[in-house]
Amino acid sequence: MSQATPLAGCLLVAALLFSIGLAGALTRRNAILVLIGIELMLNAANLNLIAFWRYGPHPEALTGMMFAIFSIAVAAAEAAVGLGLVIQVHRHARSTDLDAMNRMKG
Amino acid sequence: MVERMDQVFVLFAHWLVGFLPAGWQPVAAVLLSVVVIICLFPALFALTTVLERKGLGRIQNRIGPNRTGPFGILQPVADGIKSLTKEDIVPLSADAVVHFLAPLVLVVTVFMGFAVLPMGRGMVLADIDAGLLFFFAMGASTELSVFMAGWSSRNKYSLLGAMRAVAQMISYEVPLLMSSVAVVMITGSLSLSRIVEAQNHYTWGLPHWYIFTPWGLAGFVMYAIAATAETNRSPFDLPEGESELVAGYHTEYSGFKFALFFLGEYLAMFSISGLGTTLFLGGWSAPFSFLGWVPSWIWFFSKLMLSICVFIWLRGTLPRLRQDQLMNFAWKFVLPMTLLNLMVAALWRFLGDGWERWVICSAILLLAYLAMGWLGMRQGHIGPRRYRYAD
Amino acid sequence: MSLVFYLFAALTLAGGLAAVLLKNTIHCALALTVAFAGLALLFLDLDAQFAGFAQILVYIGAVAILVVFAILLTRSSETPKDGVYSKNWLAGLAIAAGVFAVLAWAVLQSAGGLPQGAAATPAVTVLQIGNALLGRYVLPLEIVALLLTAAMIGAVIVAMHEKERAQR
Amino acid sequence: MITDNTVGGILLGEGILKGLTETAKNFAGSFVSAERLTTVEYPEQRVAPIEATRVFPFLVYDGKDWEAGMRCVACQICEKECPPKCIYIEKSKDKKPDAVGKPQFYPTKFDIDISVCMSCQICVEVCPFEAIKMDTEFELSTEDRFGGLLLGREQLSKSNEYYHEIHATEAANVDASLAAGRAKVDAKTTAVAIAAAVRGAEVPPRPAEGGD
Repeated sequence: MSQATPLAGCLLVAALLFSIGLAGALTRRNAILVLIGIELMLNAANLNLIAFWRYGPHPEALTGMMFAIFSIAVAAAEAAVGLGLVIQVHRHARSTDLDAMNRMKG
Repeated sequence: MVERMDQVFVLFAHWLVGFLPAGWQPVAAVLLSVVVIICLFPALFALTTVLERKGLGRIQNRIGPNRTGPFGILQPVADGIKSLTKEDIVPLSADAVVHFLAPLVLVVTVFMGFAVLPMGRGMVLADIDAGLLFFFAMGASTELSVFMAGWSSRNKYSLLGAMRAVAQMISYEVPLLMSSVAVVMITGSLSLSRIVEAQNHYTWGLPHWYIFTPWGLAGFVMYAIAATAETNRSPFDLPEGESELVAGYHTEYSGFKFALFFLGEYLAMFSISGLGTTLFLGGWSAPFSFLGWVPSWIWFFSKLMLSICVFIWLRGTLPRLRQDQLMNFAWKFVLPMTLLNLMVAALWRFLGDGWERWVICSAILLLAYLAMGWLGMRQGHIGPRRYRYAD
Repeated sequence: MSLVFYLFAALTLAGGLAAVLLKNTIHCALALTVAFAGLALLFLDLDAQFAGFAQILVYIGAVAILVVFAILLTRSSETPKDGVYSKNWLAGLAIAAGVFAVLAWAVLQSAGGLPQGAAATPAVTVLQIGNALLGRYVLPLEIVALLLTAAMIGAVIVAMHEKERAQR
Repeated sequence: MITDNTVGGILLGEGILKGLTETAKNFAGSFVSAERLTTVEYPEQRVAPIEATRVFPFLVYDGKDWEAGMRCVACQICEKECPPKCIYIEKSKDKKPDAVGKPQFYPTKFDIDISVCMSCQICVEVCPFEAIKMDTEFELSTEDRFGGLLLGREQLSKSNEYYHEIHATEAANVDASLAAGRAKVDAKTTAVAIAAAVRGAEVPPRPAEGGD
């Protein structure tokens, strides 16, 4: 890793964080923890955006940072709606255990 | 001579840091000011506890602490020793790690909020370009520590208190931000020292503080309401409502951890009123042009202590609001007024100099104030409570 | 590769791992906040000041509290009796490892082509961001504003407590 | 509709301002006028207790010797009436003459547990012999939690003069009614004596009841 540039370092951290989020989303039983996994994946993407903006050719164009700011806003909105859904599902199906939710009946 | 008095601390810091090798000097300078802040504001906190108890006492026709030391000056020392020597009980079922971390997170985040406050000409620890955003980011993370405290003590009262506190802090954070956005729009920068410089001009001896403009006054009133609610003080101290919630989220804390929560609450009060003075009361600028010779940091701290006295005064006067009144007030009165205040500030900026912008802006705000009052009173949300005897 | 970067990266990854592996759901949420804080520090380390503070304000200030409220509302702070991981957790883990392998391979392969050398630290002022937001990116700004309002109203309606349906 | 201040009602925060000015007046006034600072520094300065203050009961005795002059005749009405049951009386076997000279029982043991007593003054109201009154002494703190708070006969007895000191008017009325009672009794005894004397003319007189 001696010749690894700071950008590659950031990308590796982002990739690792992304896969941790993915592992969380896939393996956990509780719906909220799946949402936590998704949040981690989104954050990993933000890290990539900022890393490429910082070490990219034209940092003054601010594209990367703008994209990251918009993605933070969108992720917050997504988290709100996702958790609203989870609460509604819990109220209806009495549990947030994903394995138990295999029936489509209303 | 005047210039030296004003910059006495800055020069002293440079002189002190001068002893170190060049490489270490910037780090030492920052560390020095961090140490100053960490010593100064807890000392101010100690002074405020005496001020508060004596002030509340005098308001309620009693004398307040005067046994420990002359006029009760050593009371905070007594309180400090008491809270240090008191046994620190952690409930068995409590979640020890989170229970231990909660006060730390609170005090750390509140202390970090002080980094951007300009306490005098050139006396700001970190002159960050997005200083206001940093301050609100730190303010936003105190809610988490409140929740950690409430949840980890595994006690119904503290969880209830924590829920109320978090709900209140979140719903009053929006108007807090909105009212400060108006100031940012007029100054055109998020950095607090730029905001203070923008207010540091005088016409006919009167300063250009934002509180003297119509949108500034309305913004300051909304800011004060939101700040009182954000720090769970006076009419909004529902989370620690002694009568029903024992002590809210810090019920299960005793000894030094309770003192940390106490310190955290007061520091939040200092930092919120410090920001209030920076945004609306012209930070360290002198109230009149001929008073310019007084050192700038004296103005900042006198305004700070003035707003602390107003906090105490409010606490001595107003009864506690019910939870639904509190929420109702936030979302139905304070937020619409701040949004309107934002538009009025925009209008103020683009109407250009001249008396007409004063008239138009104050007319709009007055109209909104009366309309909100009339609307509120008619539906009976806000006005005096009307009783109807069962016929 | 400065020590500070390693420190922040370690903090973020530790927070992320804890958020995924811990048994107690509230501890997961708190570990998530540590991950968010680590990421904010990484952003600041990459001189993206505005994004770092926005990350703290939005994520630690709001999303973390939202997650914690959701955990309390769905009473999932008590650990479930039949295990915390879903039945086919091994498959999930394998997929995640595969994804990481592919990503890591891609990054290391292209390590040569990336722009080398520490680019000059771009002095980004909030003024520039403001101008960019209202200049080139005014359309995305309005769309995100619309999206946030829709999400807010939608979340409220979805999570609203219907009185009549519950009684049936 | 709103009855009183219809026009003034729509100014939001008007009530708050009125409240704030009131507390400000109180705050400023407390440094200046005495009536705005009603508290005194307790151990050094004391406020004279109000006439009708009552803390815990005490037994009244006439004359000098508390045991002989004790008015209580151990009728145990107060013990029965006391709501928290904090009075304990043991009746004497023999009798002793009371103030009027009539032989009466007296309590050999009269304990009041002042940690239980709630100062309701029912014992004073039900006592037919004006023997128990309410004291104004409140500095009763002791180290001993149980024995120290159980006052015996001797600690409870206080002279009638002390009673006059603390409750002047009430003591005066009590003395007046006692004197009247005694006068009535004397009148009755003299009437009986005269009747006895008249009947005595036919039959030898019975021995006179015990005098003073």
